[in-house]
Amino acid sequence: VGCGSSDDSASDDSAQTEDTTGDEEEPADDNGDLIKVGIINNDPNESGYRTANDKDLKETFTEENGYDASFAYSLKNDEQITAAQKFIQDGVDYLLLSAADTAGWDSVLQDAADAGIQVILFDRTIDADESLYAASIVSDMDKEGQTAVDWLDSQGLDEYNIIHIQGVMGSAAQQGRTGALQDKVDSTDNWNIVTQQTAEWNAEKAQQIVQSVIDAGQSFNVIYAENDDMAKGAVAALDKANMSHGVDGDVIVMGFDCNKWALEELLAGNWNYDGQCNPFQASYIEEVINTLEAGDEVAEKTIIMEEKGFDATTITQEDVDQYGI
Amino acid sequence: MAGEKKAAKSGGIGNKLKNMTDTNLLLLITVVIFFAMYIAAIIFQGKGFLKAQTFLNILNANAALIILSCGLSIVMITGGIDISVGGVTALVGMCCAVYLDFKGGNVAVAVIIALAIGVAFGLVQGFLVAYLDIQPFIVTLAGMFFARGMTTIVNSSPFNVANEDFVALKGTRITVPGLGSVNKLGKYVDAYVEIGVVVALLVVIILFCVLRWTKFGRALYAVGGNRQSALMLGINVKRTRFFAQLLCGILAGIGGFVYFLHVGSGSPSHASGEEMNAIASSIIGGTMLTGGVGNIIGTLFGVLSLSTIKNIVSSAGLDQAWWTGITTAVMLCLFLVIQSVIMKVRKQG
Amino acid sequence: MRNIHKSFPGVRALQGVDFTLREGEIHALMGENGAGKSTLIKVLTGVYGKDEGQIFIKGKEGEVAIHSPQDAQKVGISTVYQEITLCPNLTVAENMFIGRTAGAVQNWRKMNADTDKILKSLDIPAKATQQLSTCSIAVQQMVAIARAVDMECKVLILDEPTSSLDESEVEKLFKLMRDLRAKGVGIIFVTHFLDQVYEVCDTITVLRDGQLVGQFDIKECPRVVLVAKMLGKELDDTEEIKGDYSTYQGDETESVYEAKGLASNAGIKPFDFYIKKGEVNGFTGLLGSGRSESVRAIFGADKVTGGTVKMKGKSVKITKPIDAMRNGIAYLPEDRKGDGIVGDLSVRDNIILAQQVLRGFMKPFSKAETYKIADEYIKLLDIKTASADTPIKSLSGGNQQKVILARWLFTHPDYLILDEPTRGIDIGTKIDIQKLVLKLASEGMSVTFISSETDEMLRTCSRLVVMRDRKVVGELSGEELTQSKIMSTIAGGDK
Amino acid sequence: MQTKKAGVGEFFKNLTRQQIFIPLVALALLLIFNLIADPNFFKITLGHNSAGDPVLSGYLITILDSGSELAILAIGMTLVTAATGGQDISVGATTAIAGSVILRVLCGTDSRPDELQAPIIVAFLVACVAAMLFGAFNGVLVAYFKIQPMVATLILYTAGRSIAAWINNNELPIVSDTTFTYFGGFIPGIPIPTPFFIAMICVIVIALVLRFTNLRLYTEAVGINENSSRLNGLNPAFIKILSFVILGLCVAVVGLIKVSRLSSINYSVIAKDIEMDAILAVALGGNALSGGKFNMTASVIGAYVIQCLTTTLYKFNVQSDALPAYKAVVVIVLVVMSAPGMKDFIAGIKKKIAPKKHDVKEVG
Ligand SMILES: Nc1ncnc2c1ncn2[C@@H]1O[C@H](COP(=O)(O)OP(=O)(O)OP(=O)(O)O)[C@@H](O)[C@H]1O
Ligand SMILES: Nc1ncnc2c1ncn2[C@@H]1O[C@H](COP(=O)(O)OP(=O)(O)OP(=O)(O)O)[C@@H](O)[C@H]1O
Ligand SMILES: [Mg+2]
Ligand SMILES: [Mg+2]
Repeated sequence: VGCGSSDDSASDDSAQTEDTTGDEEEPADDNGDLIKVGIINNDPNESGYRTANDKDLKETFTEENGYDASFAYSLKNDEQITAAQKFIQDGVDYLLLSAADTAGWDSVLQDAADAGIQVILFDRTIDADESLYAASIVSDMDKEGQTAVDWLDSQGLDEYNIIHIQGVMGSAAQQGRTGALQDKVDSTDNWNIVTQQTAEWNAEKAQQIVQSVIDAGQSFNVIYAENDDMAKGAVAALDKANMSHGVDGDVIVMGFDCNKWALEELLAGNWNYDGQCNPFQASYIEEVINTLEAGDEVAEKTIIMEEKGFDATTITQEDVDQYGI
Repeated sequence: MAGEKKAAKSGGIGNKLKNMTDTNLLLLITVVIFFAMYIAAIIFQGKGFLKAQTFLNILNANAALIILSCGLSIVMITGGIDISVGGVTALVGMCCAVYLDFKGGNVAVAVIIALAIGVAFGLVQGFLVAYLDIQPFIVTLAGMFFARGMTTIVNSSPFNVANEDFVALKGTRITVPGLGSVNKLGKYVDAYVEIGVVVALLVVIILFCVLRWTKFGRALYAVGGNRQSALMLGINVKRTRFFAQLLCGILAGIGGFVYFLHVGSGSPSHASGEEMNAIASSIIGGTMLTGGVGNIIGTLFGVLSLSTIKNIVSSAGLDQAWWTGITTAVMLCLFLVIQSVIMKVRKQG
Repeated sequence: MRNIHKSFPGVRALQGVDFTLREGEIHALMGENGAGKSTLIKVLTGVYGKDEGQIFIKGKEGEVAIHSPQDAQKVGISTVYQEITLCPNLTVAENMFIGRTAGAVQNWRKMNADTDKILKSLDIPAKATQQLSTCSIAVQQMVAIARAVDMECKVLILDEPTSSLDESEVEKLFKLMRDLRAKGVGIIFVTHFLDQVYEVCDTITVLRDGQLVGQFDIKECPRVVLVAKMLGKELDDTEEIKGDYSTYQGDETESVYEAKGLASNAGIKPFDFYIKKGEVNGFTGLLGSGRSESVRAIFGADKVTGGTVKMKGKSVKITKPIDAMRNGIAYLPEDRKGDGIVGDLSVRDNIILAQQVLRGFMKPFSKAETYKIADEYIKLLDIKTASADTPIKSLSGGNQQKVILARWLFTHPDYLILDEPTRGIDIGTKIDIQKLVLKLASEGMSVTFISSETDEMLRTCSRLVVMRDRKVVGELSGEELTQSKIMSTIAGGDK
Repeated sequence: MQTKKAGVGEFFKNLTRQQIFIPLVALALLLIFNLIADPNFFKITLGHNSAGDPVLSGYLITILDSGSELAILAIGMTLVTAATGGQDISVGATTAIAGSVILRVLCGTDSRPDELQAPIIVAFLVACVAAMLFGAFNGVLVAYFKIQPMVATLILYTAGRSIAAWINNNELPIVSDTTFTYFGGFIPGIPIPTPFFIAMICVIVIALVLRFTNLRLYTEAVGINENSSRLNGLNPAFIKILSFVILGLCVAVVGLIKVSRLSSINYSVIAKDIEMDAILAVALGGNALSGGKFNMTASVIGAYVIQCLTTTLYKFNVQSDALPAYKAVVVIVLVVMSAPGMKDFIAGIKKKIAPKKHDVKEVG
C-alpha cells in the first residue's frame, strides 16, 4: 500500500482536483488519484455511539468513493497526537480528527498547516485557534444538555433530587451536558444534586455510585446520566433496590446517545428521556471535502448537526428504527 | 531481514557473544532488531519512514517517555520498580498548567514546581522502599493512585495553557539542518526537534555516564545483582536503593515537564498507562525486572522500538480498530520472543 | 571481642563469647556445624547487629562501633564469607574492587589492569572482564579471596574459604596467609579440615553450641584433644571406619545402573559407567575435571544428549530428574544453595519434597505424617534446627546439607549420588556421613560418592573413576586405590 | 509493670507474626472507622428487588457483592505471584475476552437475540477454555521464553480488549434472558448476592485443592528455587503455566459475573484497572510479590479490604476520580504499619534520640 506516488506533489494536486469534479464514476485503480485521508478517532469499542460513528466513516471513505483512508484509534490524547504527526509525514491530504481531549492540539495543527494538509474536526471540538482547521462538524453538547434540562423542567416535579452521573471529565460531551444541569441547579431552589460523580462512561461505576446512594438511604427522584451505558448501570442498581423508574415510576431516568437498546427501554417505558447525539458526521465531512477540493471556502466553519431528545411517552417504533444506533 | 542480520552477527562473532556480559548482549540485540525493524518499515511502508522528520517525530513524541524509562531502568537495575511515573507526569503537567494559567506565573517557577513534585515523590517512595523495606511495587502503586487522584483534585478537566512565555517555549523548534523535506505544497520544510528531545538526550548521556563510570552507578548494578552480597561487599544498600528511587522520582518530574511542554495542556488523562510503556521500553531495551542487568542506551532504543512498532501499525492503515491493538501486541510479542531465544541460545553455548 | 551475645528467633546463636586475635597470628575458629562461627564473624563485621557485647581494636580508644560491612572495612577488617558473597552479574574486576575504591569515578582501564595482575599473580583462571556468573564456583571463591587479600587490612577473616578449592589452590592460599602474617596481619580462619589447621594456624578458639569452649595454643592442643573439645566427646579413630562394615565384595550381581556413551550438553565427553548393587564408587579428578557434570548427566540434571542407560538390566530413558527419581536414583547436588535447598520453605517441607514429588500431585502427606517424618530424620542425622518449621535458610551450612541428605534418603533410593556431601561439614558429621554411606551400601544401596578430599574417597569407595578435562581417563579399584596411584592417573603419564 | 508489658508484648508479637494479621487489622480498622463515623454502615435490610425476589441490601452486602470479582482474581494472582515472582497485568483485558466469548456463544451472530442460542453453561465452559488458553499463552511466554511476567502479560494487556471487540465484531450484544442475570445478581429466593456465593465457591475449591493436592508445595518450591525444584523432579515450567491457567479459570468466572451484572459488555471499560487492584490485594495480604510462600486467605481478605475501602469512600461521597488518592493514603498507612523494616527503623530512631546507653545501633 502506498508505495508509489511519493515525489511530485504538484501533479497530485491537480489530479485530485479533477477527480473530485468527476466524482465517483469509477473506482480509480491508481492510488495517486485517490484522496488520501487520515482519520483519527477514539476507540470504537468505547461505546455504541463511537461504533456507529466509526462505521459511518468507514462506509463513506471507501476506495469506491475515491478515498484512500487510513485510520488510527486511541483514547489517549498523546497517542492521537503521535498518529496525527505520522499522517502528516505520510502526506495525507486531509486529516480528520475526533480528539480525545480538547487541549493540546495547537502545534500539531500548525504542522499540518505547514505541510499543506487540511484539518477537519468531527464529533468533538478542540481548544485551538479557528484558523488552524478547515471545518468542525460537531454536536452542540451545550444544546443537548439544555434540551435535556428543559425537558426535565417540563416534568413539573415539586422537587428535583438528582443523581448526576458524569462522563469522563473534560470531554466535550461531559462539559456540555454537565454545564446545562449545573446552571439550572445553581439558579433554581427546588433543584438539588444528591450526588455528582463521574463514572467515566462506565456502567459498572455508575451502578456503584447509585448503589452507594441507595445504601446511604438518601432519597432522589432523578437520574441524569450523561450516556446510555451509565444510565443502564444506574437502573441496575435501582432494580436491585426495587425502586420503580421510568414512566409513572418514582425515579426519572435520563440518558444520552440514543443507542437502539436505550430507545427500546424508552419505548417500554423503563426510562424517561434519551438525548440524541448524532454520530453520522461522514456525509457532512464529505461535503466539506468536496467544497475544498473544488477550491471553494467553507461557508460555515462550525457545522452543528441536528439533534433531538426523545420522551418515553411520545417515542414510536419508527423513531427507534430511525434514530437508534 | 531481521533473521539475516541476526545470523550474520551470531555467526561472525559467536565467540564474542559468549563472553559478553548479559547487559551488553541485550543491548546489542535491541539495537539490531530496532534497525532491522526500521529498515523493514522503510521497505514495506514507503516514503513516510524515509523522511527524517518521521524519525525525529518519534523522538519528539517520546522525549518524555525516554526520560521516564531512564528513571525506570535505574530502579529496575537495583531490582526495584516504579509504577508511579505516569501519574507523576500527569500531576506535574496539571500543577504546572494550573500555576501558569490561573496564577499567571513564569516558566522557570513551573520547572521548579515540576522538579519539586518529582523530588517529593522520589523522597517519600525512596524512604519507604529503602529504609522501611516495603515492596516497591506497592509503594509506587500507591504513589500512582495518589498522583492520579491528586491530579483530578487539582483540576478535574483538561485545558490549554495560554501563558505566553510557555507557548513560546513550547513552540521553540531546533532545526536539524539538511534533514528537511519538501512538503506537498512544494515548500521545503526544515526538520526539527523540540526542546524536550534535547533534554531527553542530555538525560540519556548523563545517566549513561553515571551508570558506567561512577561508583554510584556500579553500586546500582551490584545491589540489583544480589542485595545481600552487595551489603557484604561494603555497599550501602539502603542508601543506594533510596537514591535510585529518588532519581527515578526526579526524572519523573523532568519527564512530566517535558511531556507537559509537548502537549501544552494539563489533563487528568495525560500519560495514562505511560508507566507500562516505560517499563516495557526498559525491558525491551534489555533491562531485567529482576535486577542487575540493564543499560541506558538500550532503554533509549527500547523506547524507539516500541514507538516504531506503534508507528508502523498506525500507518499501515488497518481497516478495523481492533487490529491496532492486536498487531501492536503481536509485534511486541515477536520482539520479546526473539530477544529471549537469543539469550537462550547463548546460554546453551 | 568481649561477651558477645546474639540470638535469632528460636536460637541463641552466641552466648557470651570472648575472642581475641593478636597481630600477626593465624587464628583458627573451630566448632561443629551450627556452633556459631559464621555468626560470630558476621557480628564482628557488622552484618548482624549484636544483642550485647563489645568489640575493641588496637590503636582505637575504647569500643569500636561496627554497624555495617563498610564500617568493618574502614577499621581494616576484610572478610571472605562462607557463602560466596559476590555479585554474579558484575565482571570479575568489579567484584574485586566494588565498595572499596576511593573517589566517585570508576576507572575501568586501571581496574581491569589491576585485576588481571592480581588474577595472574594468584593463578586464577579468569579474565577481568568476564561476568562472574560464568566462572566456576572455585574461581568465584578464589576471586572472593583475592579481593579480601588485596585490601590493605589489619584483620583478614576467612570463613571456610577452602571448601571448594583443590589442594594446589589451598597451597597458594596458605602461602598468601603466611606472607600476610609476616606483615603483621591477624587472620581468622574457619575450616573443617584439621590438617589445614595444623598446617598454618597458631592459635585455636573452639566454639560449641554458641558458647566459648576455650582458646588454645596449637602446640598444646593435639588433634584428638581438639576434636574432643569441638564435639564435647571423644571421637573414634577415623581410620577404622571402613573396617566396621564388610567392604563391597565384587562382581556377583548385575549392574544397578549402567550407561554407555552418556553425554550431556554441559560439555563432557561421552563416557561409560556402571555401578553394582551395594557398591560405593566415586569420581575423582581435579577441580573442573567434569566430575559433577558426569553425575548430573546420570541424573538427567543437565540435558542428556546421547548414550544408552540400563537399570537392573532393563533399558530406560533418563532425560529429566523425575525419570531418574522414578528409577530409584537420588542426587545430592554440589551447589547446596543454588540447587539444593528451597530457602524459604521449612526444614519439614524440604525433607519431604522429593518423595512428595514422587508420590504425585494428588497425594500429599498429611501434616501429622510430615512432622513425624521430619522429626525422624532430624533425629537420625542429628540436624540442629530450632524446629521442623524453621525455614531451611536460617540453618547453618552444614545442617542444610544434612536436610538435603535426609530428603534423598527418604526417597529410599536404590542408587544414591552424593556430590560433595561433606563440603562444609564438621569433622564429626563427616565421619558420620561416611559411616552412613557404608552402612547404606551394606544394606544394598549403591552409592556414588564425590569428594575433593581424596582420603575420604579412599576410605569409602571401592572403585574410583578418574577424570581429566571432562573425560574419563581411567578406573582404579582394589590394590590400585592409593593416593599416589590416583595422582599419577590424574596427571596422566603423558605430560 | 515491666514484666506485664513483656507478657502482653509477647502475645502481640506472636499474633503480629501471623501473615493474616495485616489484612485482618486493616479490615478491622476500616470497619471501626465506619462504626464511629456512621453506624448506619452496618445496617442491613431485607427488601425485594423489582422482580419481587427477596434481597439483602446495605453497605456490607455491597462490599461482599462488588468485592467478589476481586477476591476471585486474587486467588489466581496469588498463585501466579508465588510461582513466578511476577504479576499478570492482563487480567482486566482477558476478563473482557472471557465476557465477550460468553456473549458470543449466547447470542450467536445476532447481537440482540430473543432467546439464547446456547445454554449458559456451554457459554461459560467455552469461556473457561478460552481464558485458560490465554492464560497458558502467558504461561508459555513466562516459563519457556523466560520473559518477565509483567512484560509477557503486557502483550495481552495491549491486545486483550481488541480481541474482545473482534470476537463480537465490535457489536454490543445484549442478553435478554433473565436467568443470565442471576450470576451477577440474585437467584430468586436467595437474598444473598450470587457473586458472593461464586466467590465463596472459588475460595472453598481452592482451599480443598490446596489441602488435598501438592499445589502449594510445588508452587512455593518453584517460586523459591527453580533449580532445586527441577532437581527434585518438578517441572517448573509446567507449574508456572499451571498457575497462569488457574488464573485463566478465575478470569473466566469473573468474566461471567461481569457480563451478567449488566447482561452486556463494554469492551473498553469492563474490568478496567482491576489488575492493579488484584495485585494490591495479594500484597495487602502480606504476600511477597517476589514469589515463594503465600497465604491464600490473606489475599482474599485483602481483596475485600480494598472493596471495603472503595465503598467507604463512595459513602463519604468522595469524588470518584479523586478516589485513588485517598486509597493510596490508606494503603500506604497499612503497609507502613505492617512493614518489617518499621520496627528496626523506630528502634534506630529511638536509639539515636535516647542518650547512648549502650553503643549498639541499628545496622545500616
Ligand atoms: N539468619 C539466621 N536466622 C536464624 N538463625 C540463624 C541465622 N543464621 C544462623 N542461625 C543459626 O545460628 C546458629 C549458628 O549458625 P552459624 O552459621 O554461625 O554456624 P557455623 O558455626 O558457621 O556452622 P557451619 O560450620 O555449618 O557453617 C545455627 O543454629 C543457625 O541455625
Ligand atoms: N575447560 C573448561 N572450560 C571452561 N569451563 C570449565 C572447564 N572445565 C571446567 N569448567 C567449569 O568449571 C566448573 C566445574 O566443573 P565440574 O563441576 O565438572 O568440576 P568438578 O570436577 O565437579 O569439580 P568441583 O566439583 O570440585 O568443582 C564447571 O561449571 C565448568 O563449567
Ligand atoms: Mg558457617
Ligand atoms: Mg563438582
